[in-house]
Amino acid sequence: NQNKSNTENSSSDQNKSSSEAPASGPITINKEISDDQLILSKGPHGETAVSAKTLELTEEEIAKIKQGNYKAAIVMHYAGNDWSTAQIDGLKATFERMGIEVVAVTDADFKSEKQVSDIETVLAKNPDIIVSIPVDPVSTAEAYKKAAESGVKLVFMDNAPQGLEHGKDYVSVVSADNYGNGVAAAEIMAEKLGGKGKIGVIFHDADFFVTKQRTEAFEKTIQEKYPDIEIVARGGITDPNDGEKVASGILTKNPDLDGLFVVWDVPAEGALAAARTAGRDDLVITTIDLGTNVALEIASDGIVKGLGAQLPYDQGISEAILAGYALLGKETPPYVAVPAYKVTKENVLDAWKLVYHKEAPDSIQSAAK
Amino acid sequence: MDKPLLSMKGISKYFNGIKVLDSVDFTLNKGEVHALMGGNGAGKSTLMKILTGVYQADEGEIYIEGNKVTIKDANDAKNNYISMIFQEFSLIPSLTVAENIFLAREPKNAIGILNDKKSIARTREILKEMEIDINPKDIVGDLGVGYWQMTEIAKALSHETKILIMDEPTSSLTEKETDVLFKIINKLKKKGISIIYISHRMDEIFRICDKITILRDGKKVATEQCNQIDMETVIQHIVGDDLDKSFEWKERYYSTEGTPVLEVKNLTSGSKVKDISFQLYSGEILGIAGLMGSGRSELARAIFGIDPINKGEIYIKGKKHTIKSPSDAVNAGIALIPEDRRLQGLILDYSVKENTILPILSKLKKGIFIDHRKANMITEKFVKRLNIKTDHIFKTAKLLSGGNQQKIVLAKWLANDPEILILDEPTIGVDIGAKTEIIDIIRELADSGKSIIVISSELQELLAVSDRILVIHEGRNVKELKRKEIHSEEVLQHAIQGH
Amino acid sequence: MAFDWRNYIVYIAFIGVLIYFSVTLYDEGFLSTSNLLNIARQTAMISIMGVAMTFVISTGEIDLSVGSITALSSLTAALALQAGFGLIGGLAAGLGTGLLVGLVNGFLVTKIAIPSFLVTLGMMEAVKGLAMWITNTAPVPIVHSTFNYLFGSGDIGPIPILLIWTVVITVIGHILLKKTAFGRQTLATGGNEIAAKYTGIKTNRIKFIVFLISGLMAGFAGLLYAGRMHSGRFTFGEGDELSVIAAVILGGTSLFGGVGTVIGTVFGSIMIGTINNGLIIMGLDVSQQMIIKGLIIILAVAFGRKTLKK
Amino acid sequence: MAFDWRNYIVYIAFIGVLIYFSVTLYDEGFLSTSNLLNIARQTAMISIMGVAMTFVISTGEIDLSVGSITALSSLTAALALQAGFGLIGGLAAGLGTGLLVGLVNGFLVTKIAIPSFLVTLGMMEAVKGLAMWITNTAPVPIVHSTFNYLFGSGDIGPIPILLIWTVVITVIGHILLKKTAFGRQTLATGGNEIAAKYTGIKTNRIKFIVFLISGLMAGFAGLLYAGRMHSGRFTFGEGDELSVIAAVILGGTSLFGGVGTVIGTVFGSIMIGTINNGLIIMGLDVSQQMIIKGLIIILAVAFGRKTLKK
Ligand SMILES: Nc1ncnc2c1ncn2[C@@H]1O[C@H](COP(=O)(O)OP(=O)(O)OP(=O)(O)O)[C@@H](O)[C@H]1O
Ligand SMILES: Nc1ncnc2c1ncn2[C@@H]1O[C@H](COP(=O)(O)OP(=O)(O)OP(=O)(O)O)[C@@H](O)[C@H]1O
Ligand SMILES: [Mg+2]
Ligand SMILES: [Mg+2]
Repeated sequence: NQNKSNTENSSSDQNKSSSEAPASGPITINKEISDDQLILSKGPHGETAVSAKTLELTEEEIAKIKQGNYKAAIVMHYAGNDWSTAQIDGLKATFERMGIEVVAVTDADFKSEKQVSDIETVLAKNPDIIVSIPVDPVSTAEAYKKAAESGVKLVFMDNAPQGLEHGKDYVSVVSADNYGNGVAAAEIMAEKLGGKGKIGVIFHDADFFVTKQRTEAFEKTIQEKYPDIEIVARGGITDPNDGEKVASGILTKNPDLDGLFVVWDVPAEGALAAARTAGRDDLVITTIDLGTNVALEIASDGIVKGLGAQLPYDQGISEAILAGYALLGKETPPYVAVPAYKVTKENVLDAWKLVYHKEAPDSIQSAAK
Repeated sequence: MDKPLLSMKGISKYFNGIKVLDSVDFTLNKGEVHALMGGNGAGKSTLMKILTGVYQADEGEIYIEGNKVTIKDANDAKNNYISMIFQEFSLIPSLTVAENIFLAREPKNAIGILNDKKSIARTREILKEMEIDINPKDIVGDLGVGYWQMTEIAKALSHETKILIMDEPTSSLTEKETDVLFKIINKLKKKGISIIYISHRMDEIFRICDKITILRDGKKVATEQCNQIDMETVIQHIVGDDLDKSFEWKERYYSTEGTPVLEVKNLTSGSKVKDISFQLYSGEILGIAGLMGSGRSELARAIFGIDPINKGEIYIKGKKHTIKSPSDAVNAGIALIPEDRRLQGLILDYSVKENTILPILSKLKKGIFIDHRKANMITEKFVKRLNIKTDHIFKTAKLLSGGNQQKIVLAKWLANDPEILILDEPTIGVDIGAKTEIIDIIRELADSGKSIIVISSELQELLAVSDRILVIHEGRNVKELKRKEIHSEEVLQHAIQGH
Repeated sequence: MAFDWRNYIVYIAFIGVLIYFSVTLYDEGFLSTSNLLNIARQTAMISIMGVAMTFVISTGEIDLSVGSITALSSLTAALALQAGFGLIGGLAAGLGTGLLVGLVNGFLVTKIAIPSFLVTLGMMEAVKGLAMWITNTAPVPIVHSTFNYLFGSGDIGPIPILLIWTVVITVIGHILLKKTAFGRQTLATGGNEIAAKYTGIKTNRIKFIVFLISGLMAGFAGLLYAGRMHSGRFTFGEGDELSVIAAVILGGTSLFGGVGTVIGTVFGSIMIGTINNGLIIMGLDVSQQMIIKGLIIILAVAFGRKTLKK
Repeated sequence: MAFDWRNYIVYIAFIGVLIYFSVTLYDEGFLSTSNLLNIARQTAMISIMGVAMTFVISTGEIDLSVGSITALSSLTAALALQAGFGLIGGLAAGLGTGLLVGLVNGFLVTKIAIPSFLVTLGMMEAVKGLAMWITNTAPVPIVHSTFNYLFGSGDIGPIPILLIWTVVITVIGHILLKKTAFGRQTLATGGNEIAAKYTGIKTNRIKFIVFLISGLMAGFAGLLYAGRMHSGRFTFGEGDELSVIAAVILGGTSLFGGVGTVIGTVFGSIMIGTINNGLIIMGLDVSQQMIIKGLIIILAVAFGRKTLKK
């Protein structure tokens, strides 16, 4: 049982100080992340994932990289959530150990044209590495191609732009196991509902690889594994602030709803507010991404029962390591995934530590007691 | 005789079911200067707006040289060689004088690029011919009302025109500019251009007009050759009954002992008011005379706290006051009736009532609320007292005739019961009946102990009302004349011209 | 004065929308009390900011910073609560934030005479940046249950507290605008600033106050977001400035100043909220929702209200 | 008229920003030709839409739909190219889309007399919805290399084609506004619509044309986005309406109409672009970038230009 091993693994390490990346020794991702978790996501070109746990930079390699006085830029699609923050933190901390200066961090605010501008602008600083997540694999491809042509090593998060080739144009894609996270959310849902009931799905109504994978995984898992659970309502959002409105609508139409899956944590908070308002304290909400507010809700055994967590900090570390590989001229796998992590009340504090590399805030600590 | 150049037959017009023109006939011959007269709200502007396509008549026909025409908009009017100097709204404040004058028929080259040099040169010529000193490149919005009026006239003159309508063209002009305008009118007349001339100033009418048509309450009451009618009759037609003729100065008694109510010492403000000093006593009416641009309005504005004062002091009842804003002035008991009612005096989109109560809101409070019953009562009172022609007190100010708008501005400040009242061109656009009323009101106020300053370009009016006249020349007070010392208009005229 | 139904278009449109959804979505629970109360909850913040924005727009100015203020004040309130300053502390932090930004806006518009569009556009960016910066974009949970109850989540009997706040603010706003000297002077300032000045109205002071009110109400909306979501977050109120302005204009306030109606604004806000809600319940795609919403907004006024036009 | 440096504040501010970044970021490549050309590329669309918006705002109206038009026309152009209609087909599809929306805007504003704020707000929603709907939010790649070269990606020698387009449109716009009767009448319409009408200007026709121009230029900006990104996508131009309006106002055009300057607009746009670029090169956090950008916008005009104020 994967879930069990996960829980065991992390709870046994509770008293270890696992937070900061160690100041010396080889660089790897958090050792406590379980090995045996099957990675379900496939890469953008259907590649099978290589586990991020296999990546490592030795001390000698680090020393060698340090001599290069390399520069890196981080080009985000959006910088306004815990996921991005943790990812950037992971990248910055690891790059620092590698003696690589982070010369710019940009936020495209989900606009691909802004991202293209950001790439151009960042190139003015002649970075050696760009770590980036494309807003959209099609429309940003040209700009990345140009960056690649100018000799910059590209490491991608989650998705690779169309038409770019691994090994030639880019170093690697490091992804969370989005598919696995969708499955985790489905499993928690099924567990909490006793394998039976009517549920709704709030999905991201946009052509975005990551969120599409999650919803697909959730729905497929429910349909295939839990025939007694019926998806009776679907509602799309494009603006995360609309979670509440859409959830309210779904609840109005389906007052007998038992559960609700929301594609990520920010709209899930809106759904939470809607459920509270409707007096539906018995509703089961599951989602993806361990944000502060949903973590608090899980810890206090509220309406949000659990979620599939990504490990953005470690994803950041992986990306930095892969950048190091490229600088050293080492072979890199095309698709690396960081395992999904199933979070429920039982393991929420450990999960927090694992995800963010620091202790959970007091409010969550006290709620979990 | 030939067919008349223009004939309007049986013109009627309704606004919201109220008939403002009632089967009016109007005929204009070639080369004729035809005065259109009537009280405020008689329908003069409306009739002319029908002729220029601003409004459409509900009944009646228009013939030009015997041919029936329909005039739906300004372009139809232009095609019929009709142009008009409007009483309101016809310049674009953000454009220059030359741009305004040639608006919508700008000279341009073969590919459509404007030839501004040409329009500026043409403008300069027109202005020179009119003997007006305006730079064609000045932004109209920066100019004073008088210059607006001149620009309007220049604009109308720059058209190829057969019929030129002038709606109160001299209302903001001084004697000198008026003379210039009359010279121009005579020139045009010789060229065979016909002019419809609207004015409330009797003397002008008899100086330049050949014919006169009088409207009252939307009906035509008379058309006569000018030389066959006298002023008495005209006034009688306009007013409808005998007018108590108080348009003459009467010596009044007030005390110049003790402390003046207002004392201005060495006032300097902006570039136009230089070192002006004067005193104003309780119950006194002080006239201020000067050429256009001499700084009279600026003086009023400085006292009222709109323009900053660079130097000098203001004492009210012997006490020094620092007036930094109009609200300081209002608190000190001063009121200013500004020269431009549309820009400075009124919120045109607001009703008569809303405009009237604006300065007295704080006096209308019942708890924190506005006492609307009282507000209505006060408004009704002033509408009656000033004889404001409006359907009801909730009518939007911009829908009132020009003269009636001016009366609202007056009502607004009278309602506030100020100690010191400054009136800048208070009778612009006001009809002969109302002018007399306003002058009476000014006298009454003075008799009741208020102190009043009247700025006016109409010397007759100034002479009729003032106890003392201050002459301003290029921003300095050059002369102070006791009314008793002024035996004729010429004396004052000389003083104003500065010799 | 003659009755002109076109002056009441927002009410007519609102009733039209209501009837349409009531008929088509009858079986889907649109007319259920809980759904109608949801609409009230969802529109409360826009309505409340709209009341204040009605004043701003009535003076001929604009305030684009309200959305960002909302975000920042939800965070300052949440941080104050987290730091243990209690209910009053949280309230003071949230409202104070709004008031402070309003003060800066008002100062720059009236004293430095920068057009309000640019001032508040700049503040919108700067304040949003600040909101992102103070917690590095992390949300701040609020566990203070009285706070959450009072500002957003609570009900009194069947009536959501958000609805009560909306009604209270609307009534105060309406009286202030229509029944007091201040309101008159606000409208006069927008109607003709020069004439208003010549009347002794301190137009700059009016404008200053109006920006304070707008900031304060945006701060208050931030508290309501915080209480409703049990947290502060920098994305709250994102884009609200446009919804708020839309509600104001839809309600019949003139973008050029001089004409304003608080009640119209609130109906404008509720109408947009009702459309959103109805379309979601209809189960349309987001894209279809947007198309239809856009068209309804246009149609709602296509009957052409005279006074709406400058 | 006396020279008033405050009328030239956007140029002064721009030069100030340029000098500041040149000095502080000299070693960071800010002044490199390639970076300066980047700024030109990044601001091209805003500048071009700004040129058209200058006309709209000069008449006292506003067009909020430009961002959405951009998105839709990038998609229609991409779809036309994909369907094999070739360069002309793509061009026609993109520009036609813009023109069509402009036509609807113009019609509703002038014939039905709905305030442009509401019309274009509604269209902004509806058109955005349409853009999402036609491909179900999926982007459409463009492989037509001539198209991509001509509209966005190409360079002629060292000069990006985007820069050439910007210059061409700016020059045409400037001449149209300042040197032709149409431009004069546009300004007159915004300066005093009634007076303009009295003078024989067909103000409604002017407004109609102005919305057509705005739609057309937004469509053109859509083509440029498409060419630059080698694809069409529903998010292109999102929020651009605000950037465009900001550029116009910053440049010195009055939001109340009557005063407009195309050159000012383009400088406003380039100035904002330069600030964005400089702050990114400085390596600041996004939140810090926003705070500073907001403050610079305010400071840039804080010197207080008279004419800017209504
Ligand atoms: N658009 C309108 N709507 C309603 N009433 C109007 C409108 N225009 C004019 N009126 C009314 O028509 C009447 C005639 O107005 P008009 O402006 O023609 O008077 P006038 O003779 O020019 O007066 P004055 O000498 O004061 O300028 C007035 O009572 C006025 O209130
Ligand atoms: N040449 C000018 N250029 C710019 N503004 C002017 C010019 N002449 C006058 N003004 C402005 O016009 C307004 C009123 O001026 P106006 O010509 O009415 O002069 P005035 O001295 O007040 O005298 P009067 O009341 O006799 O007309 C003021 O705001 C003044 O500053
Ligand atoms: Mg008249
Ligand atoms: Mg004057």
